[in-house]
Formats: sequence, structure tokens, C-alpha cells
Amino acid sequence: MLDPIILFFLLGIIAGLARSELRLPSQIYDFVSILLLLAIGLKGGVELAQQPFAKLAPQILAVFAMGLILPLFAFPVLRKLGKFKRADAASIAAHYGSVSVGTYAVAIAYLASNDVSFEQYMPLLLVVLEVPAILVGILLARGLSKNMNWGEVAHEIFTGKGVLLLLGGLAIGWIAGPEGLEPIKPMFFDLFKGVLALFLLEMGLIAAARVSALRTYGAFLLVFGVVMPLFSSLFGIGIGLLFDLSVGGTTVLAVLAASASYIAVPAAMRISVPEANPSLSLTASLGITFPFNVLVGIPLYYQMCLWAHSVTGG
Amino acid sequence: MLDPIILFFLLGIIAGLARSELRLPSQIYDFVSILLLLAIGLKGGVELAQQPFAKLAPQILAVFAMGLILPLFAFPVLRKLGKFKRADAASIAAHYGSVSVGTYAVAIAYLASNDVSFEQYMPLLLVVLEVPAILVGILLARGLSKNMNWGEVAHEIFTGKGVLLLLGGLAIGWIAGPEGLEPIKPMFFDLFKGVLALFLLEMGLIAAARVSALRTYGAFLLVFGVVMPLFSSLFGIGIGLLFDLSVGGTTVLAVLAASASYIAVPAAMRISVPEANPSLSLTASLGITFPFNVLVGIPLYYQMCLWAHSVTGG
Amino acid sequence: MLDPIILFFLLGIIAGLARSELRLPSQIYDFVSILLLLAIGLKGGVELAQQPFAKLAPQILAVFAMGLILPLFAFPVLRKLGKFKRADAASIAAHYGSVSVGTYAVAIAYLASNDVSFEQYMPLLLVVLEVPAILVGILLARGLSKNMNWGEVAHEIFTGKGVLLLLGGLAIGWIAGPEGLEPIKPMFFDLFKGVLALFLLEMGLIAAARVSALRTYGAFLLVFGVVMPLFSSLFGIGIGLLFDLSVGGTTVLAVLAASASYIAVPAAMRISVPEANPSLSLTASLGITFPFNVLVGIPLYYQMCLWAHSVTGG
Amino acid sequence: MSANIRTLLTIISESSLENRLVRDVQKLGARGYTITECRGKGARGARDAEWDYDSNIRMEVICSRETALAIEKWLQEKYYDDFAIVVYSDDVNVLRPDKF
Amino acid sequence: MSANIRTLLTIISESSLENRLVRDVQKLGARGYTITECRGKGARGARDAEWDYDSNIRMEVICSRETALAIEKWLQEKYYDDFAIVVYSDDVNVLRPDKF
Amino acid sequence: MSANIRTLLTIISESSLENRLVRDVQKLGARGYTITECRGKGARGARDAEWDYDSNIRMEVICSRETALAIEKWLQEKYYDDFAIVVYSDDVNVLRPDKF
Ligand SMILES: Nc1ncnc2c1ncn2[C@@H]1O[C@H](COP(=O)(O)O)[C@@H](O)[C@H]1O
Ligand SMILES: Nc1ncnc2c1ncn2[C@@H]1O[C@H](COP(=O)(O)O)[C@@H](O)[C@H]1O
Ligand SMILES: Nc1ncnc2c1ncn2[C@@H]1O[C@H](COP(=O)(O)O)[C@@H](O)[C@H]1O
Ligand code: NA
Ligand code: NA
Ligand code: NA
Repeated sequence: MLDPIILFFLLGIIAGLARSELRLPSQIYDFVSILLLLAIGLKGGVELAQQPFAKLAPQILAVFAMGLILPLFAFPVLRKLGKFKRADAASIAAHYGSVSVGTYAVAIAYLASNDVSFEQYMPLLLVVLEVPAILVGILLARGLSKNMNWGEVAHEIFTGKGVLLLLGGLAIGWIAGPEGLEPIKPMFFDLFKGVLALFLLEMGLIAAARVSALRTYGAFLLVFGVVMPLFSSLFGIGIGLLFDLSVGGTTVLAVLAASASYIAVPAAMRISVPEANPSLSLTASLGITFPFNVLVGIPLYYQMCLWAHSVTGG
Repeated sequence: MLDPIILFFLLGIIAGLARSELRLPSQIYDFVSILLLLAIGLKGGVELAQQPFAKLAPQILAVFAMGLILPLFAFPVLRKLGKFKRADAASIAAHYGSVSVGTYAVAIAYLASNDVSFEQYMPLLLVVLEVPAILVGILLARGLSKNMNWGEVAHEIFTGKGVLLLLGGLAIGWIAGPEGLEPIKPMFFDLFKGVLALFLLEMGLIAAARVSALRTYGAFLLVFGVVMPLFSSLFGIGIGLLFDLSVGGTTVLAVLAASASYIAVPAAMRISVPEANPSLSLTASLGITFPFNVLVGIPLYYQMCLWAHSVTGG
Repeated sequence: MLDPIILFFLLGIIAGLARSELRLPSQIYDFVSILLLLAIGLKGGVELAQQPFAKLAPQILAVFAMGLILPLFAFPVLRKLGKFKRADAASIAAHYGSVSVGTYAVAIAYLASNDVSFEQYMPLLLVVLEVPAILVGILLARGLSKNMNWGEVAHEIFTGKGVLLLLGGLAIGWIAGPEGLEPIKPMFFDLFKGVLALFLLEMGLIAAARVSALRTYGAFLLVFGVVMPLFSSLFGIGIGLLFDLSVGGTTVLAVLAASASYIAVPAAMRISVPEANPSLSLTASLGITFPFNVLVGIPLYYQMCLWAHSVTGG
Repeated sequence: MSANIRTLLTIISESSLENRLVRDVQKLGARGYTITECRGKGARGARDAEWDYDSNIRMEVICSRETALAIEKWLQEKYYDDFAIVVYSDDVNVLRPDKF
Repeated sequence: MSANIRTLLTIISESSLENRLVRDVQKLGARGYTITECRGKGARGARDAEWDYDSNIRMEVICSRETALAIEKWLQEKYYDDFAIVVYSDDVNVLRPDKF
Repeated sequence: MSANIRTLLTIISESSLENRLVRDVQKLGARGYTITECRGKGARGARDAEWDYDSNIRMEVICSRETALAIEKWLQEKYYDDFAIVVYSDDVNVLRPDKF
């Protein structure tokens, strides 16, 4: 049975390809994103309270390391096979090393509707994974040039809507605790999937708008946008098994690894690697990888995790 | 007891007439319309799954025919009695042959609060009724001129927000089915009446803004805006009895027939019959007929249906 | 345990001070304010139905009187100690004589989460308190000059979003009654605290943006912004005891008295006392008094009321 | 052909003045106007449209030079002392000059 | 240096025309355009952007004088009779004149 | 009276540059600016403001000719190679020329 939120995404794509004048006003898209980010943060924060932080530290480090390594795999491929300019290769690599909150939201919705539980502190790892790839991307493009304004970059990353609302939500959920959040549950939790549906409707429209760009960039980008997430997902699964997380938790890590950023990274790259062509990386992450993960990737990663766990007898 | 959503409409009218600076930001109005269209579509789609399509075909044809016929009644009246230019008469006729989603929403809310059930596939007939009057209107204005770009017209109609979201909602509801929609219920169903209340608040403001225009266009338009829906409603009731639908279903058909479009048709006319004065037709449908149907028409049509059913022993 | 909505406010302040690019789109802020105003009005209206109006008349008068008196205390202080220009002193005085709906909303949320009940007709007193201080403020600035366009002022006040939606909500709640509002409950009541959380997030951002201005205006404004509400709250408590209201009701009155307007009054002053510097009064009410009341004042007033009641054996 | 030259007057001011500006320019002879929402910064500080109060509007009026001068004069007397406002004007070519 | 002079053509019209205006100006040689949402009032009454139908757009096109004239001519023939529309133009200094 | 002539510099560029443009123009001597949201199309493709990333801003700066030239020069060096940006300028009549 197809999850309705996926159908909303398809509706958006169809409307977009049909050149419909349908649009979610950009302010509503903002609103919807804010709600998603806060809801995800809050959900995670509540659970965080239950967790001994010590237990999480190693996983945080592992995920952070993954964020550093993934771009290092992507970069040479993009340079050699893709023949991309250094700046472009670095920027795209950063996008794929980082993470997409939208994809994460679809993943947890998918697990929920299949009654698969997962470690609830995942939003924390989500935030952790946002950052490292950006640093690597900048270094790959710039080298260790001294006239790089790292302060501005840091500010851009940590005061960006994404990180700030996720961390804010985590903190609020953590402090207020489950019963504290009761009164705001209807807004942030009960409406979650409805809000996600609207978000995906608009994402479908945006993705469709990028398809035309695809032609200009050719087949390599298309292949990369599908193969890279599959490759990355293995790292996520690996970490999941390493810390023997539940099947659900492993799936989430696979999705985090496989997803490509389209908010935090583009913004940071625009400022620190402006010569990189943003439409190139966004076409890859929004036009190819996001739809692939939402429609094919997530269920696939889940199956891979089931299999991996059965094998490793997890 | 007055339904609160009607009170919101009145509040909007009062605020508008008092020249209040109260406004629903246009992006919020967009948002609210999108939610209503999707909710209506989803509701209908769920039921559609239960229906043998064969059973619906005849009703669809009948409703489509009604959409073709109603403008043919309105046109001569507008030309002869109203002394309107051909283009204006054709455009207004098209508005009244088509349908208003807002009025439909109020009607189902009205039936719900009076615990009157109705055939749930009505949203499908709602979509069907949007289209034919537009074609007739164009033909009335243009005749069968060959330099008419029908492709553009079709595109305008079927990729317009209204038709697209209604059909999209229907499809999603149909595929996902009742249990599939559970998780998005809070957003699209539980909030429905609250969203409708906000929608009507803004509609009141918009209607009030048209009242001044009324003076310029004179008494005929006022009379037409009240008499035409009453006349049209008889066709709806007729079809209801013909297929012996429930009292509720017949009432809905009466409302569909009686309501006048203010979204799909104006947009289509602006493109295909630009010489028609849009403010004329919108003053009629928004300034007169919409308020009339919301405040007087709907309960009246319901009474008429009760009576008709008792007579025909339905 | 810290109420999550307070945490949202703090998140907003932190984000603002960190110069984050986080923003609630202004149309969403509008939307959220509209929902709050309507919800507050509706809540009050339902209860109003139960009240014999005669019983309320004296309280209404008392509150109205308080609205007239408070600015008369503030004005000389602002002139003599604050050394403000006449127009500025008058305008600030008017802000503090009037009331802030946002603060009221936080107060009722606070009482609710502490299971403290209060007289539900408070929204009516809230509306009553909006007006008188504006008149006094204008008189303090202008004297009884005849070229004062009172009609325009009245129109500005009564057709302003705040008063109109509160009164509208009260009327609708009153007419529809509890069961009538059932269907719109999910939107206006269940989401109330979630909406309030978003509202406070943005208020935090706005308040933070004013902090810089604070420096320019110096210490006096800071002191006034904290002392004046404390002083005013005593009047509120006094009236509460006078009509021996519940502890909750008395607290609400204290909050109404202590809160400073940032919507109705600035708008009215801009029109009738344009030479007053709006940034001065808004820095006081938004940058100092609103945060003070939300973070410190409300719990404090509640304690004061508990004490007062125990003393007076209420 | 100079017959097609009209004056484009642009007024940038506080949103709270919108109703009065609309009334004023029409009273002074403008046949129409165009308004866009904007934000900005000037002598009276930043007005960054975060909420109703500190948002600006940008009003364009195409009219005869005389009307433009009359409006400028009026605005200067009426609003310059107390409101955030900037006004500038330039000549533009229009089709249908009689329209303005 | 007059080499850097180009024509700035401004079109204010109904939002419903946006798609066609975008198509038209490019067909007639414009290399780009900028659109802002606006509201206003004119011969065809107030269009106060309360909802899709009565909102306006303001379209700016920087182009050569020839292109500007061609666009003006086209708009006049195509839309002036039936749509709310105002067009005006002026010379502006641009960097990279070859760009337009 | 030419004393009242100032330069109106208009910058159309990516929203992501807003903070830096605001900083730059003020550093280079502008006393104020006005920003409107917009969308458009140019050499770097369509930017139709569907979401934060591909939206534009239109920044107007009224200033002395010298300041205008300084800003143009700076923008050209700093942003032309990597960003979607268009700049044009024209003379306008202002009241209170000392203000700019
Ligand atoms: N030099 C300038 N260039 C462009 N716009 C300006 C300038 N100065 C002021 N403005 C605009 O005019 C508004 C009011 O200006 P002011 O009265 O100087 O505060 C500001 O909020 C800006 O939007
Ligand atoms: N004199 C004017 N000055 C500025 N804008 C105008 C003027 N006349 C009309 N407009 C704008 O152009 C649109 C269409 O004008 P019209 O075709 O005269 O109704 C109006 O809605 C206004 O936004
Ligand atoms: N010929 C033009 N006329 C008006 N606006 C333009 C033109 N070319 C570009 N623009 C605007 O400037 C932005 C950046 O242009 P570009 O750097 O050429 O992509 C575009 O997104 C448009 O908003
Ligand atoms: Na990734
Ligand atoms: Na009809
Ligand atoms: Na007060």
C-alpha cells in the first residue's frame, strides 16, 4: 500500500511536469519547513532526556567521521569521471556528505507506518551530520588558504534555520520532557504527517522544475545522483551494525548517509565557494537524489538492513 | 442555531463594510484554499474506492450536460434583459454554469451539522461540473472561430489549482483508502471546519469589497445573482430525483447547480474572452450569489429537497 | 518545570541575539496573531453566554477607569524623571495604560498548566482595556485641541485587527455556544498552545532586535519598563480583590494591568501623535516589558495574588 | 516626442501611511498609483518588515509635472517631520500620455 | 559613454498575464526580466492584491531601444484594449551593456 | 536646480547576497537603501523565488554619483563573476539632497 505522503510527492511532480500554476506560497513552504524542523527536534529531544550522553558520544563521533569521509569518496569521482571543475566537484561532494531533513522526515514516517521502532536520538545525529561535509567541501575547493573567513562560515552554518531549529527543538524537548510537550502535541506531532504531505507536494513541484536542467548536465549527474546514495547508505548501515542499533535505527542511519543536503550546504557553499555552480549541485540533490531516496531508496535501505541484521544475527 | 462558520462570514462582511484594515494575507488565503481543495478531494476519493464506476457514469454525464445547458439559459437573459455585451453575457453565463468550491464546502458543513448524510462521491461531480460551462461560455462569445487556442484553454483549466488539487485529492484518497489517510486526518479532516471558518472570514471581506461595485452595475445584476441560482438549483434537484439520491445528495447537487464559479472560470475567461469585463462577473458571483447561497440558499435548497422527496415519496 | 512556550520565546531571543537569519515570514506572523486573537475571543464568548451582563458592568467600568488612570501616573514620571518630550511621554504612557494580547495569552497558558481557574469573561475586560489609555495618551499630547480628528482615531481603534477579532470572536463564541464551537475546536483550541509557541518564537526574535536600540535610549527606559508593570499590577490586583475574583482572575487582571500594548496603541499613536518617536515606546514595551512579564512578571503576579488572597482571606 | 513625457514620482514610506498617501495623491490629481511592499534603512533607522509596524511601502505615481510638484510639496509639509519617508522623481516615456 | 546606455522598460499589469508577458518579451529579444508583486489603481479600478485575481505584477526589462519599442508596440496591439496595463520606459546606465 | 540631482542605483541579485550587499553599500557611503523581493531571469537562468534559494532581491540606493560609482566598481570586482547580479543607475530629482 502506497503511503499517502508519497502520493502527495508524486502529485507535485506531475503538476510540475504539466507546468501547472500550482504553487505553495514560499512563505507557506517556509512555515511548513519550520514546523518539520521543530517537530523533528522536539521528538528527538524528549528521548534524549532518557539517554546517558556517554553512550551517545561514540556514535556521534562515528557519524561525524562519516560526514568527513563521504565527500572524500565523492570528490575524485566527480573530478575524474564527471570532469567537473574543482569548485563544482567539491560543492557537490559536500552536498552528498551532508544530510537532507526532508528525506529523514519521510524515512521516519515510513518506519512509523510499518511499525518499525528506532533509536529516538537520531535527530541529534542528523544535526551532527549537517556540518562536517561542509568543512571538507570548502577545504577541497580552497585548500588551506588563509584568506578563508571561517568565522562567517561557522556563523552561516550554526545560525542557519536548519541547524538552529533542530538544536532548538532538541533542547526544548529535552528540558520540557514528554508531559511538558503535551499541550503543543496537537500542533507539532498530530499534524506532523499532514504537514509533511504539504511539504512533499511542494518538493515534487521543485524537483520537477529541475528536470529540465537535468538535460543540460547530462547522464553522468543522473548516474551519480543514484549510485552515490546507494554507496553512502552502506556506511550508514555499517555504523548501525557497529553500534548494533535496531533495524529501524540502522535504516535511519542509512538514509542519513544516503540523503543529500539542499538547504544548509547550498547556503554555506554560496558564501564560501561562490564560483561553484549552485544549480549543478541542486539539480543533483533535489532533482535526482531526493526523489530517488523518497520513492526507491528508503524502502530499499530498509530491506538491506533487515537482511544485514539477519545475517549478522543482530 | 447559527453555524459558527456562517458567523465568520458575517464577521468578514461587517469588517469589510466598516473598511477595517483586517486582511488574511493572500498567501494564507492561498494556503487555506489549498487545504480545502485537498480535503474535499481526499474525502471524496476514499468513498470513490467503494463505488462501482459504472454506477457513476450516468450521473457524471447528467451533471456534465447540466453544465452545458445552464449557460444557455443564462446567456439570452443577460443579453436581452441585462443588455450586456455579448462577451460579458457569455462570461457571466459561464460563471453560473460552473461551480464554487467554497459554496460546496459550506454545504457539506451544513449537512454535517444537521447530521444529513449524502453520497460521498459528490466531489467527483464537483470537478466534472467545473469544465463544461467554460467551453459553452467561450463558444457563446466567440462562435466556432478557428483562431481560438483550445490547447491553451484546456491547459488553463486542467492545470489550474482548483481542478488539479481536487483530482489529486480524489486520486490520493482513492489509492490510499481510509486507513491509509488516518495519519493525515488531523490536518485535512479535523481542521476542516476551522480552515473553512478562516476561508469564509476572508470571503466576507472580499464580498464586502465588491458591494461598492454593485451600485455601478445596477439592479439587474443583483436580481440575476439571486434568481439564477434559484433557477439552477431546480436542475440539480431534478438530477437528484432522477437518480434517486438521498436528500443530502440531492441538496448537494442543488448547491452545485446554484453556485457560481469565482476561480476556474474567471481565470479561463480572462485568457479566452479577455474583452469580457471580469469585475462584472465577479461582482455577481462573489458579491451577490456567494453570500446569497451561503446565508439563504443552502438551507432553502435543503428544504426544497426535503419537500421534493416527501412528494416523490423518495 | 519550564513551560515549553517560554522555551520557544527564549529560543527566539537567542536566535535573534546570534543574528540568525531565522524568521517567521511576516504573513505567518499575521496568521498566527489572527488565530490567537480569534481563539481568545471565542473562549471568552462561550463563557459570556453564561454571565448576567449586569454583574459584569461594574467590573467593566472599573477596568475602563484603570485604563484612564494608569497613563496619568506614567506621564509625569516619564516627563520629570525620564526627561522625555511631551509627545513621547504621552505615547509611552498610553502604551502602558493599554494591554498586550500576547502577554495575556501567555498568562492564561501559565494558569492552565498550573490548573488555576479564572473568570472566563476576561477577554471582554481585555478589549475594554485596549481603548481608554489611547484617548488619555492623545489628550496628554495634544490637550483638547479642536483640530484633532477623533473620528479617524475611533475608526483606527475599532477597525484595527486586534479589537475587531477579539470582539468578533467574543460575539461568535457567545452566539454559537460551546456545542456550536465543537467542530472548530481542533483549529482554535487544540492548536492554541502550539500556535502560541510559534508566536513567542517570533516575539523573541523581535524583542532581541530591539535590544540594540536599548543602549541608545539608556537606563531610565530599562528601569521604567520593569517598574511600571510592577506598579500597574497592584491596580489589577486591587480590582480583583474589590470584586473578589478568584486567585486566577485576579492574576489575569494583574497581567492585563502590567502588560504594555505593542499593536493597537502604536498604530493609533502613529496617526494621532505622529511626532512621538515610535521606536522609543516599542523598545520599552517589546524590548523590556514583554520579556519581563513573560519570564518573570506572570509567575510573580500569581504569587502576589496568592498572598493577597490569603491575607484578605479571599 | 516630448508629448509622451510624464513624471514618475516614487514615494518610499511607512506602511502605516498607505491609506493616507493613497487618499492624498488622488486628491492632488493622480489618476492611479502602484504599490509594492519593501523594507529598508534610512535616517530613521532600519525598517525590516519583520512585522506590520516596521514595514515600508514603495508607491509609484505617473503624472504630470505639475501634479508631481504638488504632491511633493504636500508630502513635505505633511509628513517629512514625523515619518520615515523618501521621495524622488524622474521623467519617463509613456504611451497614452493622456492617461496620466 | 553612451555605449553604456540601455532602455529600462517597466510593465505594470495583471498577474494573470505573467506567463504571456514572460513569453512575449523574450520572443521580442529581451535577454532577461525582473518581476515584483504589486497592487495598485488605475483606469480599470483598484487591484489590491487581496487574492490571486486582482493582483498586479511589475515587470522590468533592460534592453536595447529597438527591443523596447518592439515590445511596447506588441503590448499595445495585444493587451491595451482588454487588460489593466501601464507601460513606461527610460534610459539607464548599465555596466556590461553587451549583456542586454 | 541641479543641486537636487542624485543617482539612483538599482541592484538586482540573489537573496543570499542581501546581508553582504547591505554591509557593502553602507561601507561605501550609502546613507540608506530600499529592498524589495523579486524574481526574474537572466544569463544565470530563471530565479523564480519558489523557495529561499532561487529568489532575488531588488536593492535601491539613492546616493551621490561618486558613491554610486564606488559601489558599482566594488560589486563588479566582488560579485560579477560568481553571482546572478544586474546593476543599473540613473539620475533622479530628490528633495533634501543633503539627506543622501
Ligand atoms: N539613501 C536611500 N536610498 C534608498 N532608499 C532609502 C534611502 N534612504 C532612505 N530610504 C528608504 O526610505 C525609508 C525612509 O527613510 P528615512 O526617512 O530616511 O528613514 C527607509 O526605510 C528606506 O526604505
Ligand atoms: N498613474 C499611474 N501611476 C502609477 N501606476 C499606475 C497608474 N495608472 C495605473 N497604474 C498601475 O497600472 C495598473 C493598470 O492600470 P489601468 O490599466 O489604468 O487600470 C494599475 O492597477 C496600477 O497598478
Ligand atoms: N535584461 C534584464 N532585464 C531586467 N532584469 C534582468 C535582466 N537580466 C537579468 N535581470 C535580473 O537580474 C537577475 C540576475 O541576472 P543574471 O546575472 O543575468 O542571471 C535575474 O534573475 C533577473 O532578475
Ligand atoms: Na549524505
Ligand atoms: Na452553477
Ligand atoms: Na497595561
